[in-house]
Amino acid sequence: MNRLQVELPGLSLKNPIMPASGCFGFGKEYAQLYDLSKLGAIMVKATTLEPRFGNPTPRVAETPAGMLNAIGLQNPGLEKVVTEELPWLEQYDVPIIANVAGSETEDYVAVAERISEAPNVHALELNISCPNVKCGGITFGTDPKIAGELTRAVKAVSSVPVYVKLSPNVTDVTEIARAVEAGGADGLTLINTLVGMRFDPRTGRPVIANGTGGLSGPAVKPVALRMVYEVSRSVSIPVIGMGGISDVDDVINFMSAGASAVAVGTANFVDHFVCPKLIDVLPDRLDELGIGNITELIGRSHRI
Amino acid sequence: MNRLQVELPGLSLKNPIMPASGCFGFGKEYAQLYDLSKLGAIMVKATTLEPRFGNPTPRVAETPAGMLNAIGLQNPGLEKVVTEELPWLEQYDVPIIANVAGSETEDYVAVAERISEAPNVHALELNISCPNVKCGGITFGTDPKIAGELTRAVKAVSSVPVYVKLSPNVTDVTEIARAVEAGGADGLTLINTLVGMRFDPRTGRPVIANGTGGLSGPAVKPVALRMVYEVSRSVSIPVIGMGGISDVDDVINFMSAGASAVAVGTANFVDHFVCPKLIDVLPDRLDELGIGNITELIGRSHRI
Amino acid sequence: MILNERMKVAGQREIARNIFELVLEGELADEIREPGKFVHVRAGETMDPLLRRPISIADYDDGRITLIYRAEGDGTRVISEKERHGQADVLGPLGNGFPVEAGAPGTKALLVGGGIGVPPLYGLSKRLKEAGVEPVHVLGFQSDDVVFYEEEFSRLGETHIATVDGSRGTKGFVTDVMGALGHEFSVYYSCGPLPMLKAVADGMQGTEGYLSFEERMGCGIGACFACVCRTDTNDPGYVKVCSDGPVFKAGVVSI
Amino acid sequence: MILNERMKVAGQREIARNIFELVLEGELADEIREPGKFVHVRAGETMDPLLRRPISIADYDDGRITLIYRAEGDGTRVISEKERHGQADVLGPLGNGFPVEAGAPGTKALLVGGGIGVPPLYGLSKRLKEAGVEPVHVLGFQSDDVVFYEEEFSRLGETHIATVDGSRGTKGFVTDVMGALGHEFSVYYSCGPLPMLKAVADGMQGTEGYLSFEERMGCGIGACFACVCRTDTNDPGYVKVCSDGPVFKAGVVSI
Ligand SMILES: Cc1cc2nc3c(=O)[nH]c(=O)nc-3n(C[C@H](O)[C@H](O)[C@H](O)COP(=O)(O)OP(=O)(O)OC[C@H]3O[C@@H](n4cnc5c(N)ncnc54)[C@H](O)[C@@H]3O)c2cc1C
Ligand SMILES: Cc1cc2nc3c(=O)[nH]c(=O)nc-3n(C[C@H](O)[C@H](O)[C@H](O)COP(=O)(O)OP(=O)(O)OC[C@H]3O[C@@H](n4cnc5c(N)ncnc54)[C@H](O)[C@@H]3O)c2cc1C
Ligand SMILES: Cc1cc2nc3c(=O)[nH]c(=O)nc-3n(C[C@H](O)[C@H](O)[C@H](O)COP(=O)(O)O)c2cc1C
Ligand SMILES: Cc1cc2nc3c(=O)[nH]c(=O)nc-3n(C[C@H](O)[C@H](O)[C@H](O)COP(=O)(O)O)c2cc1C
Ligand code: FES
Ligand code: FES
Repeated sequence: MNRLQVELPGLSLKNPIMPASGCFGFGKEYAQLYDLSKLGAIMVKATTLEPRFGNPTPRVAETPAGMLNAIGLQNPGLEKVVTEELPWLEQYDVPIIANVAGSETEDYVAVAERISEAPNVHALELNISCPNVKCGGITFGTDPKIAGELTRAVKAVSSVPVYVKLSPNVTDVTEIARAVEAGGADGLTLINTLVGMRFDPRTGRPVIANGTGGLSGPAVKPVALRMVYEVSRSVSIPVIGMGGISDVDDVINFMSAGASAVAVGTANFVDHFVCPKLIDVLPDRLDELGIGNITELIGRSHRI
Repeated sequence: MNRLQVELPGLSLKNPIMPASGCFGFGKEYAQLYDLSKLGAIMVKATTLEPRFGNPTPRVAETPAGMLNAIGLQNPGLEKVVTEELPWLEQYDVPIIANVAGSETEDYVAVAERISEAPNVHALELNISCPNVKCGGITFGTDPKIAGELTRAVKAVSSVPVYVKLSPNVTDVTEIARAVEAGGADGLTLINTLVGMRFDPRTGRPVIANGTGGLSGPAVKPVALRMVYEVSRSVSIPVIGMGGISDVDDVINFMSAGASAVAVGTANFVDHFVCPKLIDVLPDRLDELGIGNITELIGRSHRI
Repeated sequence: MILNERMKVAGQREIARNIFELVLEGELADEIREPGKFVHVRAGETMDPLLRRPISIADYDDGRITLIYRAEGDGTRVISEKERHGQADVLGPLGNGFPVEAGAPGTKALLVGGGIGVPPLYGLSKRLKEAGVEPVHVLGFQSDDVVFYEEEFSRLGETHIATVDGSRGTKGFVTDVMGALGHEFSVYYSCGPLPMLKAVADGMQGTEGYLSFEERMGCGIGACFACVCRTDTNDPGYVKVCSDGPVFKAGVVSI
Repeated sequence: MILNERMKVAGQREIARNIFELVLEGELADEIREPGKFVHVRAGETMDPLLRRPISIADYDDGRITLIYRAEGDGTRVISEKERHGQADVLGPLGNGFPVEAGAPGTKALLVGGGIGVPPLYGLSKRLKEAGVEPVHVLGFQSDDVVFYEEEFSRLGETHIATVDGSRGTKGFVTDVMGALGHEFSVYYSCGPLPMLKAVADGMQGTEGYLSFEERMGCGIGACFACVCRTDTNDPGYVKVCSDGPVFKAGVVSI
């Protein structure tokens, strides 16, 4: 029995650790560093129908214990992802979660339909929460009605379970969560980035060329934990938690808050081996905490 | 001519630096450390109609580059504030901004009416955004209609200008800003804290006895800057900016983003002399940046 | 007066497993008037870790203070890396310490410490001795490897060690030792975890006593209301550990 | 192979105002095959500063690398406090460096550096010299007090300094010096601020050249798309500075 095993819709995870979308490309770069088969799953970079160049640079800026990014969903487009990136990943024994983005419902549907048929794509992650693109993106993620409808439309065409990625930039995240659950979502992933800015004191201008960027990293962890806690208590579909995770106790805490698995984003830039390290130290930490099976952690804060 | 001078409704500030509410009590403790007359103004601790004990402890927890607090508006109540705390502060040449809190409109109105008559209270700060109290507080701050009405009710009784303190825990902060402007607010202050949590990996429980707490400190600065930027572009009343300010470039950046003055909260716990230090170094930094008068900074990012 | 000083690190050494003794030099030392006060130490220079760490003044002397602390979390671990000739950003002295004058010369005083509650009792013991009061020490630890300052305390007076696992001294808690002491005490002083303070206060009912409390802190000077404890009296019904304490007369704080 | 190593600090010194030379020891050094690659350095151990800092490998040798950098912001200032016998968390070697083989033995190569773009040219110059190519250096700085390695470069070949304020060498920019050189070059290499790269490339049109670029980075290995630059060709229309560069043949990146 593998005590790190977690079963989720579409995903049989040998451990609950996966890199978060946008922080791991399509895996090729990190594959130079370690064996990707070690990972519980991989959330690959957002894919849109057409190739996108993204935003002008600078696209990233450091903030206290965090960073801003405004990549702007740069990606090679559906065709290349399906014919080149995903087939390349098939050499690894790891389920892929495809992050789907678009400007309109039709885009999401078209990408979802095709990408969900790739043999190693075991689930979709609907990105309705990217703060860095002009149309679509975040408005889908802040209006419960639109979010629910988009989920329904994508569910209708997807051959694999659909997870919806929630934005933290809302008054009540549980409202959106319930709406996408009602729309048929199989699971939720949260949080995406908080909208933030940094300025250059010399010029008075924003440092990020796009003006605003998405805040990620340890700085946002308290907000992410709170939202995972709130959301997991208000829906009955599983939650994959993320936002600032960088050490093993973060994993424990997100799961205690209600996550069934976790994703690691920004920390991959700080310690490029963070994912395999977390997987290696988890069993020892479970021993220290007197936890037999990792699933015992899930939502334990709700029970006490 | 004092190049740090800023004129705001009710407030003639010899410099734009003031301690933020809740981080400075009613001034007595910091008065042991330096002369309070040095400050541009003081935002004193939230005052409610009746004395409040606040939440159980632990009430604070550290987070990466930030902290959570759930003090729960502990304060000695209107009577004591008006008869003891404020008169004591009269010995200093510094305008006081009284932070007004309550559970219902009537509480806010009662506190506002009486406290605005204190001779050294030059403005009110309506706290419609405290995340740490059960009723009132944050709901006032997340519903534009209620926020606007509360503002109107308080304006009707206040003898001094009314600033409304906005919550960052909303989908669209400009919507609330416009609503309270329409309600007659003379200015805005933002941001209050973001709702967050921290867990104890051993027990799986929240570290803060209250469960959730308000996140403040450098971690939230990018969110605060973004909201100051957005809000100051969408209203025509002045904004006092805060959220993570700890060095002189933070002051420059908040003003560039659109703030007319700034408040310093959490940083007072890290460097107890931060406010007078900022006031001392501001002129040199203005020189380095080639800025004559500090008011030239206000909203300069909007103009480029 | 409360100073914020970049004190000079005169020395730092690990005196038991993860327990460090840090000696700092600076003017702040000369502002200390009684044992049991604390300082608020900034760990690093960046924004993480952010908050200062409250640490008791274990001892103080002309121009020097000694801190003894456990390096456990993010902040204390950074502090433990400070090296001789380096600096430490210290705010203090803060709070109200132990009243040495509560012990009448010629009588015995009982000092009961647990774990990282032991350090401030060292400075207290020295001052009691100087004032002609005979200190008797009961010090509780988890296990042998985290015991510290046994010799230093022994030099000042009778010293009993208790460890939870029995690996040094009496097996059990400080109260197990206290029961068998058979002295008369004019006053007792205690610092340690809350359950210990409660047990000590219960066991010493009838004797004048002073307890030093711990609470999570923000400002450390009384401004933020992070560190309040309820009191048994009603007006205002609470005290702040940082500025009203950390030492309170037994019976003041509800435990 | 890319390693993530806690390298040993063999030495660090300030070689000009706020310019530090840091020598590190470790296995990573033996993975470097060409000059102009860079490493990604973690400043501290806590979460602030968070991101790694990209720094060019100025020189490398058996088991050692030399970094030369300006301590300016939060991260580099922390790095500049590292002391001998301490450690540095380094990821590398990263990216693609300068092709030494582009210079034909017996010919001259022009190396043009500006400010903190100068360091990687040092390792390049050494390798060119070893390969029988004669390096000629034109190095631009703001002012006298931030000039570094003039002697080291002079030992390898003809070296011209330009300072903006004229406090050392020629007053003006590197291009002011370049105009008056009167040599024939088979190849040129350049690293420095974008306007300088543009001016150098313009001035050297017709000669084969290699330019090293800077962009804000996240991952440093090609995964995050932070560091893209547009190219003059259309498929895919961009390059990543971290993994496709930082060195590109002149003409590839749109400037
Ligand atoms: C008045 C007073 C005197 C103290 N004297 C000593 C002493 O002499 N020696 C010693 O080893 N310890 C002492 N402590 C406890 C010491 O403050 C904590 O162990 C320390 O703050 C923990 O910091 P960390 O970086 O190890 O842990 P972290 O887990 O990183 O701390 C996170 C946050 O929680 C706070 N915190 C964690 N544990 C405690 C605690 N037990 N009490 C208060 N705050 C806590 C920290 O200050 C910090 O803000 C004292 C506490 C108080 C209130
Ligand atoms: C491939 C490459 C090689 C480099 N080689 C050198 C070198 O050999 N010597 C040297 O002094 N500098 C070099 N730089 C520039 C160096 O990376 C920055 O000066 C440094 O990151 C600034 O960090 P800070 O802590 O001083 O500033 P901060 O202002 O604290 O930096 C904040 C953030 O912005 C980034 N940043 C700031 N300036 C730059 C910049 N110019 N380029 C890229 N990122 C930046 C930082 O990495 C960090 O993420 C190189 C940059 C690149 C991309
Ligand atoms: C550089 C960068 C690029 C990102 N790109 C995407 C993306 O394409 N799709 C997406 O859903 N989330 C994207 N995210 C958000 C992350 O997946 C994650 O939700 C967020 O960063 C919070 O986690 P962290 O704090 O661990 O980084 C990106 C984040 C970063 C830092
Ligand atoms: C301990 C603490 C207590 C606070 N109490 C109040 C309060 O009583 N009223 C209020 O409006 N804001 C209160 N705040 C919020 C601050 O005034 C400020 O808006 C917020 O902390 C962001 O600024 P900072 O990051 O500089 O701390 C409190 C913040 C802290 C940390
Ligand atoms: S720590 Fe702020 S009041 Fe005690
Ligand atoms: S820094 Fe991430 S792709 Fe270059």
